[in-house]
Amino acid sequence: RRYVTSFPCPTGMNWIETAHQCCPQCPAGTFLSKPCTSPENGSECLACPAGTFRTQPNTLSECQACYECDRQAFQSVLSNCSATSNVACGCEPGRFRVCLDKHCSEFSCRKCQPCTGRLIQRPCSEAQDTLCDSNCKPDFYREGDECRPCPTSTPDTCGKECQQVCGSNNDQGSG
Amino acid sequence: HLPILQWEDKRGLAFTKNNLSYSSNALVIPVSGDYYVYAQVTFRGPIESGTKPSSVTEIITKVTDSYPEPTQLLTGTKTLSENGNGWFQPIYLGAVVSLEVGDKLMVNVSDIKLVDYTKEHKTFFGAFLL
Amino acid sequence: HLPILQWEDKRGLAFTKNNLSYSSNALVIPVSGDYYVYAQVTFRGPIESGTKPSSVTEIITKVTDSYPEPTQLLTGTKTLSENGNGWFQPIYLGAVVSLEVGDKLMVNVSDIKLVDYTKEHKTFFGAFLL
Amino acid sequence: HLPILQWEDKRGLAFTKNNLSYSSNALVIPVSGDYYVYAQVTFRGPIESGTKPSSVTEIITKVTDSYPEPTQLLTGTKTLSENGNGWFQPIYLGAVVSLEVGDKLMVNVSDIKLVDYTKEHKTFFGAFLL
Repeated sequence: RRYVTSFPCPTGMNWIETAHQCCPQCPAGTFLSKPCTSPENGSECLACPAGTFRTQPNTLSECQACYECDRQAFQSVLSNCSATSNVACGCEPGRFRVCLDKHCSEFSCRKCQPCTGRLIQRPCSEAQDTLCDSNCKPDFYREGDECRPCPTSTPDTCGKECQQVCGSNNDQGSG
Repeated sequence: HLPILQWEDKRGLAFTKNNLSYSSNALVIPVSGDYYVYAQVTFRGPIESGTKPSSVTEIITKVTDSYPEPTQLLTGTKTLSENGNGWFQPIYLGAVVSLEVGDKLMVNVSDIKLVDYTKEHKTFFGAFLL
Repeated sequence: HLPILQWEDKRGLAFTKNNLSYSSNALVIPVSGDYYVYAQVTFRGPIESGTKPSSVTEIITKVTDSYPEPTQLLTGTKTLSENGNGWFQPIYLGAVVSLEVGDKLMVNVSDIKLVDYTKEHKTFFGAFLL
Repeated sequence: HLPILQWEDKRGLAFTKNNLSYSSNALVIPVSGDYYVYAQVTFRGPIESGTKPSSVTEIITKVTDSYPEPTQLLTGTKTLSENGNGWFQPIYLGAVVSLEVGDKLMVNVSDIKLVDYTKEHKTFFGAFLL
């Protein structure tokens, strides 16, 4: 049920209540500064001021304010706001998105994990963290969740795991 | 887009007047002007099926015949830190916005299953012309 | 019923006018009409004696001579997830309600000992005729 | 004093009219009277450099030529219990205050780096004459 007091306008035109007639739409990137005086002559459209945009043809009296990327939260600009498109934000290099809602319209940028001492199964990307190999690289031994580099000499702190991995390396090295 | 809430507009505390009408989930603006628009949504959980959401969001949106995309007017978004058991989280929004005759106002939420619709005084929506 | 808050109606930022008066903890409606009614209560804890509450609630209530029971107009209820040490939780409520001359508006809270009454700009209550 | 927020007063949803003007971070009152004043600030974190704050605060303040110190009109203060990862916390304030011509209204916050300035519908400030 169309809204009762506005009348169907031909495509490309909208009903303007103040002018009480159909007027041509202003193109994307502009807004309606003055309605047409008759459907035949055009509407007066002005470019969206800096910092605002309209992605579609319209007969609105103002443009939408651009969003801003959240520098404090390590977001970066993927594409600047233009007269016809809002800003697009991503994460600074070395960080990935942690979505705070289902649609990821709100997200924070967390540091990628470095995979110290492990092989990288999947590098960090905009959308997800680095995926590290579960095993330690050669010349690294496991201590808890971490992979530690084998000590150059064999200090007394080289525990059982360390000796198992690094001990055999040292024998080969000095053998 | 986020789901749109439905509202009761006649029974109990609810009412509409001065031609401000309610239809298909929206308040319809009868005359152009500046309106104070407000809404509170009480979210609550946990709900059986759902995993605990990390956040809840309420957005008052404007739809107009003269533009194909909705405009977000007011947004309240809150992360949840309550642990497993029952939680409640009200979000109130209110501000003055310039509206044109025929504009439609709606309330969107991040997850409709989390909305406490059980009592009219916990979740409400309205507008008045200045 | 939940405890009713008392208010200062003259000193500091507080005032009443246009015959909207305050007596026995209630705003008294001088003329029938639609009013925007609002209140904020800042809750705070922990307080010595009290164990930590799981939630705090604020309700704006209407009492009228023509009906023996109070009507709950607006409710804000929030679970608390802060751990042991000091916590603050403001709850703001506001909406348009239709009121009759003589109606009384009050603010009820879940626990009066948790209300931060120390500063007038943290806990406040009011109404105006549209 | 707490840091004062700056506002956009022309572009997007923002506007001023009826001689209520905006200059040097303040709304300037054009005529004496009772105003409904409101503001929402969405706080968010963590921000790398900052240690996690224990609370966030928003204060609507009045500055007047006739008195050297600002007056705190409305305050919302909330402790944070969110753990390490991203958090959001909106604080809405609104009430009627009596103002004189020339009075200036501002919004102060506990930490300006925690304010979510990225979307106009998440953080906003306004007033209207009753």
